[in-house]
Amino acid sequence: MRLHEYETLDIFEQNRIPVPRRGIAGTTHEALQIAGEIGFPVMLKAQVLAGGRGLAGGVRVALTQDELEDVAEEMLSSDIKGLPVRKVLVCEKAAIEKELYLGITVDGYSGRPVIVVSTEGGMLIEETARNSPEKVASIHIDPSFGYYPYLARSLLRRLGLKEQLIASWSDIIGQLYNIARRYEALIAEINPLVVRPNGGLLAVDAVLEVDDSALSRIRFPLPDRIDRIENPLERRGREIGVTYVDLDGDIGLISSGAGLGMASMDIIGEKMKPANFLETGGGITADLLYKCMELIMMKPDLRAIFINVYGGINPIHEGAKGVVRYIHERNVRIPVVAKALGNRQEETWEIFRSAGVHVVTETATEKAIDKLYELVGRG
Amino acid sequence: MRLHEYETLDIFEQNRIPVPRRGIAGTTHEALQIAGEIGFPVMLKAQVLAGGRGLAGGVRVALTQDELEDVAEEMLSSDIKGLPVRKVLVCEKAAIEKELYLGITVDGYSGRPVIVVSTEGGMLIEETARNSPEKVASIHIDPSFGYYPYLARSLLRRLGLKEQLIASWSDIIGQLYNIARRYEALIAEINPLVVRPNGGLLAVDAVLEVDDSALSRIRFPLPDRIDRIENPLERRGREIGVTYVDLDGDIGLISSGAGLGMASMDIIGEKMKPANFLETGGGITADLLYKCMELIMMKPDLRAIFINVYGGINPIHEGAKGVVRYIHERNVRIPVVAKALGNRQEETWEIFRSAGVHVVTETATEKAIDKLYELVGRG
Amino acid sequence: MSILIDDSTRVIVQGITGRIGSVQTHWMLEYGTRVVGGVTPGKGGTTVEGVPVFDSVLEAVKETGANASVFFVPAAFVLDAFLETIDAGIKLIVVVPEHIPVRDVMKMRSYAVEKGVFALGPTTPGILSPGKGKMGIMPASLFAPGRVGIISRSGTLSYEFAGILSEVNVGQSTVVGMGADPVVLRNLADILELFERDTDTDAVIIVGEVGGEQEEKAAGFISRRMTKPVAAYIAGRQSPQGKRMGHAGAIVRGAAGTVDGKQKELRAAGVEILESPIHVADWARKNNLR
Amino acid sequence: MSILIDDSTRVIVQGITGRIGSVQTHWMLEYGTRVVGGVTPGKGGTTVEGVPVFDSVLEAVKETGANASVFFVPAAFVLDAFLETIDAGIKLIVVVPEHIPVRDVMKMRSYAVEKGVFALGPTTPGILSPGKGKMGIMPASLFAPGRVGIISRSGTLSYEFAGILSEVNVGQSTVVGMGADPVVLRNLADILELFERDTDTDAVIIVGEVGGEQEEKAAGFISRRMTKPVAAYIAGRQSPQGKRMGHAGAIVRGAAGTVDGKQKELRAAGVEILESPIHVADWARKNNLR
Repeated sequence: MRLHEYETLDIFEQNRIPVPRRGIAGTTHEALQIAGEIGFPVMLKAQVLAGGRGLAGGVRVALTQDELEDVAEEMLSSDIKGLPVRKVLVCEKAAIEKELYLGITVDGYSGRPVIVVSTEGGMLIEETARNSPEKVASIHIDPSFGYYPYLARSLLRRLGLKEQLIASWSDIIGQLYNIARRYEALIAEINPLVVRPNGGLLAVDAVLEVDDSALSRIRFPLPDRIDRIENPLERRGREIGVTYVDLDGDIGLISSGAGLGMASMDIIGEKMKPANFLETGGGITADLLYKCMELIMMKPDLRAIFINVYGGINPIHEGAKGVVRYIHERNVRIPVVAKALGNRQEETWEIFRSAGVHVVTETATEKAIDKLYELVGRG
Repeated sequence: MRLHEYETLDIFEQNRIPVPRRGIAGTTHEALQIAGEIGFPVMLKAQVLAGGRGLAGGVRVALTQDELEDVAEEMLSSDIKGLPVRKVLVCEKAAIEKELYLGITVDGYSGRPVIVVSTEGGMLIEETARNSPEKVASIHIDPSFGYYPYLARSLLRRLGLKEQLIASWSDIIGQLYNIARRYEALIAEINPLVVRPNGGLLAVDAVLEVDDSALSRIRFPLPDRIDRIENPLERRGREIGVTYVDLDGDIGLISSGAGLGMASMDIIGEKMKPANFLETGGGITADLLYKCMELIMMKPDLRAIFINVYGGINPIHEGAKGVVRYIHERNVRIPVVAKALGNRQEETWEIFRSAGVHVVTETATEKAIDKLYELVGRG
Repeated sequence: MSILIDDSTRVIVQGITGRIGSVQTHWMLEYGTRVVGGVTPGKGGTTVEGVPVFDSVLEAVKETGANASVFFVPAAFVLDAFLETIDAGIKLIVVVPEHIPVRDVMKMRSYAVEKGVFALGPTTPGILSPGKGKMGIMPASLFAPGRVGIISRSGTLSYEFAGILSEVNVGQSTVVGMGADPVVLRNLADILELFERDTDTDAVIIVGEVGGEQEEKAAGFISRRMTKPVAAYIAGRQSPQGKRMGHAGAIVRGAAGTVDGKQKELRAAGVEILESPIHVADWARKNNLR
Repeated sequence: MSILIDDSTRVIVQGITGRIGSVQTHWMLEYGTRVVGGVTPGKGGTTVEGVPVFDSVLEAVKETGANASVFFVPAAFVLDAFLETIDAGIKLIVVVPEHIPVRDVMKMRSYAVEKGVFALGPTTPGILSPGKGKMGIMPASLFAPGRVGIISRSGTLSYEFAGILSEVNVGQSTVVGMGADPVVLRNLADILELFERDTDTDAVIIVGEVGGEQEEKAAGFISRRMTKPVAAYIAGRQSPQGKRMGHAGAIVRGAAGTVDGKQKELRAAGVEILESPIHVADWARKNNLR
């Protein structure tokens, strides 16, 4: 779960990382009030959970009250990367001597947390990493050894910095590492970490993504995770416990397993367009698949439904009962193709067929999608 | 720093260890009120920081209101092991099926925390450990690996217990370990840990001793450490930053280093009696030794003073100035013998001699104490 | 032969008394796996599907001579049970459950490496050696004995590939689910190495997916050390770019993680890229596999 | 020869710019110790007593070839600096400061053991080899070159014993302060072993004190492995029993910790017990030590 920037800045502040004076505004009027307290110029930052926000116009400066009114008005009625801007962060525009980068993430390959620093922070940090690797340094932390300040100091020494900056920056690394540990962060990032003309540091932007699997044991207050999903269908998916991603096609998809779901999308995509990605995980019941049918049918103008499930950990015959109940109750008329293999497959096929579902018994998903295309292709 | 039992029980309760219903009373009236809420019978437990309290009459039962009045009255006007009883813990007297023992301490030799359990808790636990070692089990925790519940389960399995008891007891071990870690405990102990007739566990007594060197970084509320020292001289020692132990002799002692101080006491003790133990640590200044003189002179009827210091890390010439200033200002007339060797010893001797201090320049402390005995011995 | 599971494998099932644990024990036994015991603290002395249940792993190992374990333990207890299992001397562990916190997985992995334990998962369907046995949840009907090894990041896609091959009478030596989490207990290259050394495996299929850098790192291993033919399918070309959450990952990994990037590096290492799962049948025919 | 400090010892002083660090650097240099550098983050490029100061231990090691370090670092920073020092490749560390939390000492000890580093302290006066050099705060005037080794749990008592011997012309090979904390970085037996192997040491004195179980465990080592004469003094017979704080320690240690208990076990191991410090002179004469 990714936190909003304004939520993350609050957490940073509680953990003694220097952050700008700021306020969160839902209306232009509120934005004006906050700017009045902070003093101009101010930054306005759209609070949407999308990367590359800066390049998409989500970060703007307002030098005067008039300018702020225009910018806030415009921002609060815009979309950034498809997400409506509901809140704007209004914050102090600090004088900048230099922009640094600091990020802590999990390195999946080595299975260790990694701290990444660069003397060239800002929006083009990834290019810097590619083109000037000497300006970037990183260190892996042994999870059983833990983090110690000297590790940060020796990391920063590799960038050839002055001792004063090493001292203040390594303090912030320690605080960010502590936040990452307490909040079980997959990513904790400050970009840019600004050096002010007086030498002080300021975390001007803040990213915190928390491990969903650890949410129940984090002992610190966190925002509600379902409320923050903008898309109502994706929110509904989270509510019933499946992964749903809204797409712009017209073939509904239910799959068990993310890999199988992705492969199904890839194959559908060759000649048609998927309306969604839906992955059930290992908890299939009749009730769950009934709700999955309900969910994918919330999209208007669906032309067909493809169900692709395996009976390994999942009781697919139970799942089939839920699908069939939905088809009967709601009188579904668009074609439904199902591929269902594994434990109790014959039983499953019979249940599907009882509701007119086209069952494909071959293994290859391509064959099932050929069938689907045959049924709707020229429709 | 050792916490009082009632303070420790509060911490246990906050950390989900089951503890008796209870209240803390400074008067018989308060004790009656608490017992009224809990219901009879109740236990009364003298809140003094001394071991072996139970065998010394500091733990009593009251079956009725009258009995409670008598016991509370008596307890609140008594001393236990020389310590006045200022507060009494009044608590529920639970029905007992069995008494267990659980302790977590630091094993100095291996440099690791150790968890100790026994199926025979209670006041005679040390005898049990000596005579029936099969009823005691312990496990060392690797500090970089950490504590996990399975370690407690496998420890308890060695005592041949039922699974139900293993489950509930290992929960409490986990909670106590967590407390020991958070509070940097040198000792965390529950004795007895009572098994109630319904199978539930109850921490009937609670010990928590916190590492003094870690006090400043413990993030949880702790009582004031100086306030709780009963002896006013020992409290004063803590205030000025030295270790002072009040004894019942008449030879005042100032030493730098605990080992040297103990050896000095041992040698004094052969023919005389030390009035105190005082160890300066490595922070000698003129001011500190002035205050040390003031402190040891607070004991009436002192017959002589022995100063035994080394100039290694300590500037003993500075210390001598403080002693001499005190002797002059307060017109000290009892004999003062000083042995002061190491860096700047000659300078130190001269300063001492300027105030009539008898300086012994040989190394052996025995020689200095012979001199002291000569000066006061037949007094 | 085969990898990981053979005739000497004696399996215990942790969490055997749970709903999934007991059902899967049934299927594992039915497939011929030597399931010698189960563990659920507090349920010692009972039996599940005729298999004796113990309170602790140590007891199970002592009583049954088990040397492998498959996990159906609730996510919150997996870390503790995993460490217990290693301390009891088990050398092969399959962690089926999903939703285990990444911090726990990192700790598990570092302890397994330290103690020389081979562990797979989390979120893995397990391991299956056709005709020999299985540890996990793979549905037996899709697999057939043969000489092709499969390593999959996705559970259900491993069934798909095995099923397609079985339909054209190409059997498998062993099918291994690596696990789908950001951190897994063993990396792809380690498993490739086992297949390279296995005398009963003639070729290997990698079933990968978008994200991470397992396939890229494996490409390095393949070009340096693999002599057997390798084919790879990478799922996720049509998947919307995951919402980008920060730069640190991208900086650490560089360009890695995309379908194109993975295909490019694997191809450069001599791996045949399968654009769609069904192409695996042609590849098998072309390489005379069976 | 001598133990721990010899002609190849190149010392850095951590916390060299502090009040105590700079004074003690002066005394160490005056005693002939090869102090080659100092470390205080942020003070790199300056000098103290003519010794160059560096910002990091790694830099100090690279520039000076240091192989030993003595700590005058504030207690709160000792753990971090200690780990840094080990990572920089230093193999001998003397931790002089007192009041270091026990949890930190446990971590330091376990890392030192893991990395094969010999460390002493905390709360130690350090090590002194008369005529060769010293790492720590021992006042030079009390020591004289010779062939008796001293190991002391107490700082000032180590000076006392060396001073008494020096007065009767019995010199020391090396004097080692173990440190006075509940957990120390090296146990007594490890240091005894160094003296046993040192060809320039003829006999060893243990200066112990009440509490803990260092002396008891050392007795086991002495009876199994020591061939050289050993004498021991245990301070604290008159000390009031420390207020008892719990049973766990007593259960772990059994009867250990008392002066009588320690004397009994040492005597059983063939150690001569000195009832008072001054008796060490007679013991040395009796054993023809010099």
